[in-house]
This record gives sequence, structure tokens and C-alpha cells, in this order.
Amino acid sequence: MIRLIGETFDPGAALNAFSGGRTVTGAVASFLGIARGEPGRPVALELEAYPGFTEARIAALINTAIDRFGLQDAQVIHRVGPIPPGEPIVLVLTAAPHRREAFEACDFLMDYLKSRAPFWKKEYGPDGERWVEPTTRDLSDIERWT
Amino acid sequence: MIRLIGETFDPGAALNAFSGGRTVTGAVASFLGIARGEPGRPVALELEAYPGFTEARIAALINTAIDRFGLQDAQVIHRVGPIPPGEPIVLVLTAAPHRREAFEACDFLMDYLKSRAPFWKKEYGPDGERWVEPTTRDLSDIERWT
Amino acid sequence: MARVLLFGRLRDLAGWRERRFTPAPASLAALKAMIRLQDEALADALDGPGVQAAVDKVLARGDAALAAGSEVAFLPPMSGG
Amino acid sequence: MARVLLFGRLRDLAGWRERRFTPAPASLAALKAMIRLQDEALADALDGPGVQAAVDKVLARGDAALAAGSEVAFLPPMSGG
Repeated sequence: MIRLIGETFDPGAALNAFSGGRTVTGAVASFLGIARGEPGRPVALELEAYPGFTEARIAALINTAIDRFGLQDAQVIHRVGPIPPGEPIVLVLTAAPHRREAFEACDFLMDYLKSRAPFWKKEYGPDGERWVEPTTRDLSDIERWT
Repeated sequence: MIRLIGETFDPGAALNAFSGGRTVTGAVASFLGIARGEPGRPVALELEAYPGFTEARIAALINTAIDRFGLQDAQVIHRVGPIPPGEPIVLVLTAAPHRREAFEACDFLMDYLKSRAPFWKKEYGPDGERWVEPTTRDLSDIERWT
Repeated sequence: MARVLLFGRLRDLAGWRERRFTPAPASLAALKAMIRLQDEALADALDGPGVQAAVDKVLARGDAALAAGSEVAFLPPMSGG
Repeated sequence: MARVLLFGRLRDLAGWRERRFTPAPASLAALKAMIRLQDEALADALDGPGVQAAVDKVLARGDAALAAGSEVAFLPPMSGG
């Protein structure tokens, strides 16, 4: 499941809703991305999506991860719009019988979100604003899965 | 920080307490282990620790992970005593500036907990009870970090 | 008519987010040629490294045909998370 | 006197969790010899694969010396998480 959300959300409530009541799942891995930035600044970054297209691409990515790693379930919650410092940007949750698959799938999903998911991210730093593109490290990270 | 706990706990509240208010942390990885087992059975497994020794060994392990991966923080919450199916067994949380270090440290901590941390685990299955020892896979997983 | 959407730095560069081009160009290449007549810097950016195009929300190649009323989105390098 | 603690399957095998051994054995090897006089199956298990010993909550080797009142724990293969 993919959810784009325009305001802050509660990662703990999402983790509990995702992991609760499971008796065949041994492992839930999660990744929470947080907006870094000077406390007190109104906006650390701003995320833009392409409504419809972004959800469809991420839903396809989630299905790929489910097949590839034998997951029981996976979920992505992703912010759009302006994000103040310290607020959550993205939460990825994966459920599998064993830990290795849960970890790898979560890692895989994050690598794809960083460099292949239809988001455009503007960072507001002390020196002004700039559009963020995948780093050299993001591009080498994603090579691990090909 | 390591916490051994004799009753169920709230993984979401722990994630929120750990991740909240951070403005220099970009990445929080977590792993939640859940007791698998037939719903309705009173106990899926029972975990025994060596009070004092277990906490000290895990605290040392957390410090190793912090140094090795450059973490900003790490936390382990681990159940002891009888655990019904579907309840959390362990939650590992790691905080780092970037995602790769947070993921790897979480993975590392779980591998060590599975085969090097002073816990003894009895599984209650349909065929009776048995002591669980590290699997071949657990032992090969931990080799990755040497 | 083709509806064109710009994202990320392309939008900042062009100064617009959405615009209609009439008469409908027959292909993505024809649309880019129409854009070049108006804004050479934007056209150069559309041909720049890592820029992809989606036609009606499906990723398309440079020679893709366009139908009347197609929605064309130009997508600079993506970065979420 | 040495205080001995057993964990996991060792406890099930011996049928006890904690026991005092007097007079105080001078070493871990001496303690194991005392245990063998009482319970050969347990002594064999203590020498089995993957069993570690901790003296006063520090992992110890087989020839470790014991002080009077030492706490000795025998630890079968560990598995948490």
C-alpha cells in the first residue's frame, strides 16, 4: 500500500497498525526518513509528486519487492509538500517470515525511492534553496539490486 | 540503551520516543521481531536471560555498533519470560545521518542478538517444546560482520 | 491540443507548471520542437541528462506519438525519501 | 563455596537452576570435576559444543581460577531476537 500525505503523520501508529495481529510474520523491518535542518526554520525541504503517476509507480515497486523477497506485506507512507525540520518524510514497512528478507526489501524500497520514484525535492538550507538529485552514493546503492 | 521487559510493550510508542525531536538524524531503521505461532495458544515461546550479564553484553554490543557505523543512537528492547503468539519479542532502533549506516547497524545488531546475546529460547509448538539454538543461517549471517 | 506538465527544476526554469500547446503536436519530438520555438533554454533542459517524459502517465521514448489531448509530463531526475 | 547457575537446556537436563558447591573449588576445571562426581550427564553436557562459562559475569576459559564465593554460570548456545 502506498499513501501520499500532505501533513505530518505518526510513524509509531503506522508501525503498530502494520505489525499488529500478525501471527505468521516473524519480522517487520522499517525505515523512517526524517527532515534534517536547523530547528526553528519553517521548512527543511519541499517534496513534489506527480499525482496518479507517483502512486502507480510506487505501487508497482511494492509489488516487485513483495515478489522478489517473498514478503507478506509492505507499505510506503510518503510526505508531499513543505516539511519542517524534524518531521517524518517517509516510512517504509516490510513484513516477512524471517528477518533477512524483511531487511533487504526495506533497503531495496528505500534505494528505489531515493533515485527512481517520481518525487522532486527542494532543500531549503542556510545558503538558499536547491533541487536535490540522487547522489553518487544513491546511484551506486541502487546498482546493488540489478 | 538496552531494556529487558517481562510483559508486552508498544513498539510504535518506542519508535516515536526514539525518533521524535531529532533534527540532525536523517535515518531511523528499526526491526521488530514478532512471536509466530497458532493464534489462541497461550505461549509461543519463552525467553530466559541472565540478569546483569545479558544487559551488560548487549550494552557493549550497542556501543560497538555505534562506533562501527557512526550511529547517533541505538536502542534494544527485548522481552523475557513467556510470549504469546503475535506479541513483540524484540525491537531494535538505530539512528544515523544517512540510511545505509542505520540499516546496516540494525541488521548487525539483530544478527548478534540471534546468535551471540545471552538469551535462551524455548519454543512451544504443536509437537511440544524445544530449546532453539542459532540456525545455520544465523551462523552464516553473523560471519558477514567479521 | 497537448497538455504539458513540468516538474522540479524544469518548472523553476520555465516559470510555469502547466501549459496547453495547440494545435496538437503529432509526437513528443514535434512537441519539443514547438517548445524550442518559444523557450530555447527550456528545450535544452528537456534534452538534458536524466530527463524523462511520460505520456498519459506512462514513461515514453523520444519518438512517441501523441494523441489529441495527451498529457505530457517532463520529469527531471527523481529523488524521494 | 561456589554458586553455580545453569541456563537453557542445561537447567532442564540437570533439574536445577542454582546450586552451591562446598568447599570452594579452586578452578573451573575443579568445579567441573565436582559436578562430574554427582551428575555425569550434566558434566558431559557442560563440555559439549558451544557451551561457555562465565565467572562473576565475565566469560571465562576452562582453566580459570575461582575465588571463594564466585558465581559460575554455564551458558549453552545463545539465541535471542
